[in-house]
Amino acid sequence: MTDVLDRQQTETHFATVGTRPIRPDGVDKVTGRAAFGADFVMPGMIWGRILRSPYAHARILGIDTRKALALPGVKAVVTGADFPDLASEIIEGGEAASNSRDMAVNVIARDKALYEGHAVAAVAAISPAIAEAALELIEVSYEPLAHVIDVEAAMAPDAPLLHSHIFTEGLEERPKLPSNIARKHQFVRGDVDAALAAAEVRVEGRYTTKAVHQGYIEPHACVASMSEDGQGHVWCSSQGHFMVRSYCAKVLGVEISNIKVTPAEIGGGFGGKTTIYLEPIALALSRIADAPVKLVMTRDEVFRATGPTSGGVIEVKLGAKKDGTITAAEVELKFQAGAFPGSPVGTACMTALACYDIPNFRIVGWDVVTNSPKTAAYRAPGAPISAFGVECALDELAQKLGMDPVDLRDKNGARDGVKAAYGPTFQNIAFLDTLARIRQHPNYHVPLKANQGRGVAAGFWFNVGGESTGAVRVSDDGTLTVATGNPDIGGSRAGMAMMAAEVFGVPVDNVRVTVPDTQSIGYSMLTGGSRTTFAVGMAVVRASEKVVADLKKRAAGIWQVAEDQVAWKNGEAICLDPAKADAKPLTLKGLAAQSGRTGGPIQAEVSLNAQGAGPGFAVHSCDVEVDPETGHVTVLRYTAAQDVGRAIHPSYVEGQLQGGAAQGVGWALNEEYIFDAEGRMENAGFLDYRVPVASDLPMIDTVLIETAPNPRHPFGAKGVGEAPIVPPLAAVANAVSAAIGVRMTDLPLSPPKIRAALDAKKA
Amino acid sequence: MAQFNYVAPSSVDEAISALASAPTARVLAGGTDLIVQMKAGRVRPATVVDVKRVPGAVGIQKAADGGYVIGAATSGAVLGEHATLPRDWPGVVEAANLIGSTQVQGRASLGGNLCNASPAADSVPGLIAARAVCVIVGPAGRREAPVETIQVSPGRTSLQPGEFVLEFRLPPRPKRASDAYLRLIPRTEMDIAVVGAGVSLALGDDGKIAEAHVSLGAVAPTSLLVGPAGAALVGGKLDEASLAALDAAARAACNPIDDKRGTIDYRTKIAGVLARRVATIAYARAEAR
Amino acid sequence: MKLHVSTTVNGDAAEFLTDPGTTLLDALRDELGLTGSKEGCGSGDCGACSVIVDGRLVCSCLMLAAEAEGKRIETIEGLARHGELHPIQQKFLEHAALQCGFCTPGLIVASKALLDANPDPTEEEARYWLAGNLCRCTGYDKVIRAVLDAAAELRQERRVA
Amino acid sequence: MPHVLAMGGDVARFTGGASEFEVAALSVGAMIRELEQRWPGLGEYVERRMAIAIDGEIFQDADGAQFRHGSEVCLIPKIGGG
Repeated sequence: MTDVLDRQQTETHFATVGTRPIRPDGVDKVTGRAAFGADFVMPGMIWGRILRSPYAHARILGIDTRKALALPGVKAVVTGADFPDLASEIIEGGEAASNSRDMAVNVIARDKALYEGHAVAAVAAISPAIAEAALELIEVSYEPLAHVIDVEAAMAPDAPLLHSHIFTEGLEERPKLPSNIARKHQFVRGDVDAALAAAEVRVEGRYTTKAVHQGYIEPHACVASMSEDGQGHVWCSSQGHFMVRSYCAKVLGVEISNIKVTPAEIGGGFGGKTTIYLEPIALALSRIADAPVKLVMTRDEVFRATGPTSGGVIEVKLGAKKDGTITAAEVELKFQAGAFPGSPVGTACMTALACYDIPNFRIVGWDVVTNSPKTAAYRAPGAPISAFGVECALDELAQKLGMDPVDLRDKNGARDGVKAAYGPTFQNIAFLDTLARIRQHPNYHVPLKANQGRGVAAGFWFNVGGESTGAVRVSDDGTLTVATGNPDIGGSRAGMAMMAAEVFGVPVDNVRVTVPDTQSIGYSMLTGGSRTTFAVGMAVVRASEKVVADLKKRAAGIWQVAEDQVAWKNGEAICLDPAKADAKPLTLKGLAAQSGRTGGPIQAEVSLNAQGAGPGFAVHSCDVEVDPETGHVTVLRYTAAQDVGRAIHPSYVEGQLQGGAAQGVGWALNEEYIFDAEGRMENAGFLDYRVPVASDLPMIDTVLIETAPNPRHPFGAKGVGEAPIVPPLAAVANAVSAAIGVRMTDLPLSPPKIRAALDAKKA
Repeated sequence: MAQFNYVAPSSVDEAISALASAPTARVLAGGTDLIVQMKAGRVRPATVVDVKRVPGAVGIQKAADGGYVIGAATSGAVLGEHATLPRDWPGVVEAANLIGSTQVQGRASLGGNLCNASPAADSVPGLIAARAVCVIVGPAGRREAPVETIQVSPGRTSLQPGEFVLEFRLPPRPKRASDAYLRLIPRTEMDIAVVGAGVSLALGDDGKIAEAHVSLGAVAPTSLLVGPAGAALVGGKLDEASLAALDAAARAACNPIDDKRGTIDYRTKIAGVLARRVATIAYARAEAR
Repeated sequence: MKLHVSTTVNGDAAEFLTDPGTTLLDALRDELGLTGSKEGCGSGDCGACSVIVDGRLVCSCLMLAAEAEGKRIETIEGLARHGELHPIQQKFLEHAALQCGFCTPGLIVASKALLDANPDPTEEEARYWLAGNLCRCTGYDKVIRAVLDAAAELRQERRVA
Repeated sequence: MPHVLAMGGDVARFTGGASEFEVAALSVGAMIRELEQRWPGLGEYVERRMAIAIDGEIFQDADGAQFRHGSEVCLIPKIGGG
C-alpha cells in the first residue's frame, strides 16, 4: 500500500491534484471502444506485408519483384530502390538525436541486410492472404556474410565489419581504419588510479546482460494514404505523431507540410515507439497503389525487427575507506547498438554513479554496432544496465565492510549541493529520504528463512522537459476541453484534466482531454523521457491561467470595474470592488454563455520549451526464495520507493513504479534475446521470450516521496516513468546472490545458471 | 495462413476418408498447436479435419471395468471439472491442466498434445505413467496401442495415413493407488516444460509400493517410460535409498539436448529431482486413498 | 471457397462468410467490426484476444472462425449492459488497473470467466487464472486488486438479489 | 564570470584539451556565439549535441536561458529517454 504521509506533511493543499479520479479515457478502454493502431480502417483500404532478411548479415545482390507484381490482387511492391538515398545527418526528433540516413536504411535495406528481420521489400494487395502469398514470389538473391552479435567480439580488430564508414568518434585522434566501434564516451573527475591504489577496501566485478525488448503488447500498426497531389495522411500508434511526421518526411524526401499524422491510442511503448518502421513503407505503397494501405506487424516481426535495448558488459572497480566512504570508482561499459550506431551507452555512463558523491572516477562507454536489430529507447535508456553493475558492486562492498547496504548508500548518497557525476550540482532532490523510507518499510524487516535473500538497489533518471503545446477551450456551457500534442501512453490525460481543473477550480469531470492530429495542435516533442506530466502539464497549466486571466478581464468588463478588482476562486469570478457590493459572482458557465458579447470564443493555446525537469531517484528492495535443487526463483516481496516531486494522480504514479519494477524483474530473471549460430533469433515470441505473468509476481508495494517538489512545475511534479526500471536488475540479483551465497553477475538469472552456480559452490 | 479445406465430419468414417483424402491432411482438435504452426507456415495441410463433432471424440465415460474412456479431443478444462476423474487420476488431470493458459485449457486436448509429438508435451508422461491406451481408428479399422508407442520422434507419430486417435482408455483405479505429474519451467505458468515427470503407483496391503511406473518428458526425442525408475520404487516405502535409486535411474534414462530452454546437464539433474518429488506426491496421495 | 458461419455474438445472431484460414479473432475484428478483442501475439501467449465461447474462455486467435458455427460468443463489447458498466469494468477504472489499456479487454473478459467459475478467488487463484493475459504496464498489482474487489462486489450483489 | 565545465562529449577536441573555462556571455545563445568565435566549430557542436545545466538545472535548446555572474554552466550530452 502506498503511504501518503509526506503529502500530509506538506502545507500546500490542492482540491484536485493528489486525488484519484477516474481517467477521462477510461470507459473507452474498459469497453473495447478505444481505437488502437490496428483498429483503424478506411474505405478502399488494402493490406501490406513486409519481406524480411533471413540472414543476420548479407549483401543484397538483386531483388526480382516481377512474379509478385503479376499475382492478381497485388497493387504495389516496393524495395529500397524506391526510397531516396539520404546524406548522413543528425536529426533532432525531439528525443535522443538520430541519424537520418541510418533511420532510412533501417526502415528498408539497400545494399546490405544488417540483421535477421531487416526489411528488404514490401507488397500491398487487396487481401492479407494475397499480400502474404505475394511475399513468397519476391526473389531476393543474397550473398551471406560473416556476422557478429556479441559486443566484445564485434570490438575485435578482425570482427566482421558492418559499415565501412564508421571510424570511432571520441578518441584522441581519428582512427585510420573503420571498425564496429562507433563512439567512445568518457566522464572523468579527480585521479581515480591514485584513489583506487590508496583505497582501504576494494571490490571489482564484471557484469553482463543480454538484449531485452520493451515488450509492449500492441504490435506496431498503421494505415497510410498518399494522394496523387503528394499529400500523405498516417493513422498510427506511436509515442509522438510529430516525430512520425518529421521522420516520414525525411525518409521519403518530402516536405513536412505534406504529411499529416493522426494519433491512435497506443498499446504500450516504453521507448520502443519513439521511432518509425512501417509508416514510410505504407506511404510509399499507398502512393503506388492509389489506395490507403494498412501495415500491422506480427509479434515475430516486433521481436526480430524493432528496437530492443542493448546487451552489455559492465566492469566496475570501487575503492573505499573502512568507514564506508567511497573514494574511487572506475566503470567501463560496452553496449550493443544493433545494426546502426546509437546504443544508450552515453546515458548509461551519465547515470552510472549519479546517485552517489564520489570524488574520483573514470567512466568509459563504448557504442558498438552488431548484426542485431537497431536498439531503440527503452525506459531510462541505458541506466538499468550500468546500475546493474554498479549497484551489485556496492552490495559486495557493503558485505566486505560489514555494513547495511542502505547505510552504505546513505553515507555516500547524492543530496542538494552535491556535484553529480555527470556534471551539474544537484538541488531539490530527495534521494536520502527515499533510502530512509525503504529502511523504515516493514518489508525491510521481515525475517528471512533458509534459501531466502534480500536485495537493495538504487537508480537515477534525469527526466527531461522540452517543446510542448497545450490548448484549453471553454465550451459555451462552461465545460472545458484540453488538447495536447502528446499521445497518452499511461494515463496522462487524467493528469492534464486534473491540472486544468485545479487552475480553474472546477470539478475534473468538467474537463475533457483530447490529442489531436499534427495539423490541429502546436508542435510537441514525443511522449518519452518522463516529460509529459511535467512539460506538457506546464503548457496546459499556462494555457489554463491565460484563459482564467481572460475570464477575469471579461468579468471586469461586465461589472465595469478595473481588472485588478476581479478575483478568480472555485470556478467563478468574484468582484472585489466595494463600490459593487451587489455584484454576484460570475460562474464559468455564466461567463461562457456571454462569450459572444464579451469578445468571442474563450480559449488559449500555449507552446513552450520546458526546462529544469527535476531528476528522479528510486530505491527498491526485493526478497526472493531460491529452490536450491532447481535454481527456480520466487519473488516474495517487492518494495519501490521514489522521489516523485509531487504526485498529480497518485494511482498512476504508483502504477509507473509497479510497472517499471515488473519489467525490471523480467529483465533480471528470464528475458533475453537468444540467437542461434547463424544469428537468427530463436525466441521471437511471448512463449520463449518470457515476460512476467501475473503468477510470477507478488503485490508491488510503493512509497511516493513528496518531500522535494519540483520548483519548476506549478504543482511540483517530477517525471516518474523511467526511474523505476533502473534498480530492479541489481535489487533482484543482490537478493538472489544473498539467498544462494554466490555473487550472480550474468543476466538473466535463469534456473540453469543458478543451479550451475550452486553446483560449482559445492564442488 | 495458406489456403486449405476445412471439414467437420459427424462420423468416424467421414473423418477417416477426409483424412485419407490428402497426404497432408491434419486433425484439428483444440488447435492450440496446429493453428500456431499453420500461421507460421511450418505445416501447410491441404485439408483440416475438425474431429470435435465425431461421436466419442469429446466427452468422458466411465468404462464397464471401472476405468475411463476419454474422448481424445476433450479439452483440459473439461477433464479438470469432471466429478470423479481428478480424484481417480489426479496426475493425468494435473498434467493436462498444465498445458498453456486458462484460455488454452478451454481448447487443448490430450489427443492433440500427444499427436503434436513434442517431447515436452505435459500430458504425455502423465498418460504413460498411468498406462493409458489409445483407441485409434483408421482405414484398416480400429486398434489399440499404448500411449508410449505413438510418438516416434519430434513432430512424428506412428499413426498411419487416415488414422487418428479417437479415445484414451484409463484402467480402473483401486484404493491406495494414485499418480502425480510435475514439470520445471522458468516462470510459474505459460512455459514449455524444461523437464516433466509423471509417476503412477499402487500400494500393497503392507503399505509397500506394489506397482510403480515413471515417465519423463523433455529429456529425450520422445516422452519416456523409464522401467528401471519404476522398479527402483517397487517393494519399498519411498525410503531415502529407493528415492536415490529412482533419482539415478531417471538421470540414467535421459538423452536430452542443449537448447534455448535448458542444457543437457541441467535437464539431466532436474529429471532426478522431479522424479523424487513427484513420487513423493503420488505416494502421499495413494496413502490417503 | 468461402464458408458460411452463423453464430451468436453477445446475444445477437451473427452471420458471415469466411475463408477456412480466418481465425475467430479476424472474423470478429474484420467481418463483424468488433475490434475490442486485440491481437498481441497471434499464438495464444498474451490473452489480448480472449473471448468466451459457449461459456468457455478461449483465445480467439487460436480458433478458426469456421469452428464458431452454432456457438455462443461473448466479447468485451457485450459486458456493459443498458448503459451500465459491468462491475469488473468499473473496478478496473476505480483501481487504475490499466495504463495503455491494450491488454485490458482481454483481462476483463478473462476476469469475468474467472468470477463466473469462482466467485470468491484467492489472490493466488486470480493470479494463476490470469497468467495467460500479459500486461506490460501495470505489474498486475492493481489488476489483481480490481478483480478481487469486483468479486467481493458481485458476491454482495448476489446476496442482495 | 560564468564558469563553464564540459562533461562527456568532444568539447576538449575543439578547445585543445580544456574542459573548464570562463565565458563572458550571460545567456546560452551568447555563450554559443562566444564559443564559436573562440573555437570555430564548438558553438555549433554545443548547439547541436550538448545540453546545458545552469546552476544544476538542465536546459536543452534554450538560447534565451540566462546566466548569473559566477553561474555554474555545465555542458553535457543531450539527454533523450524512453
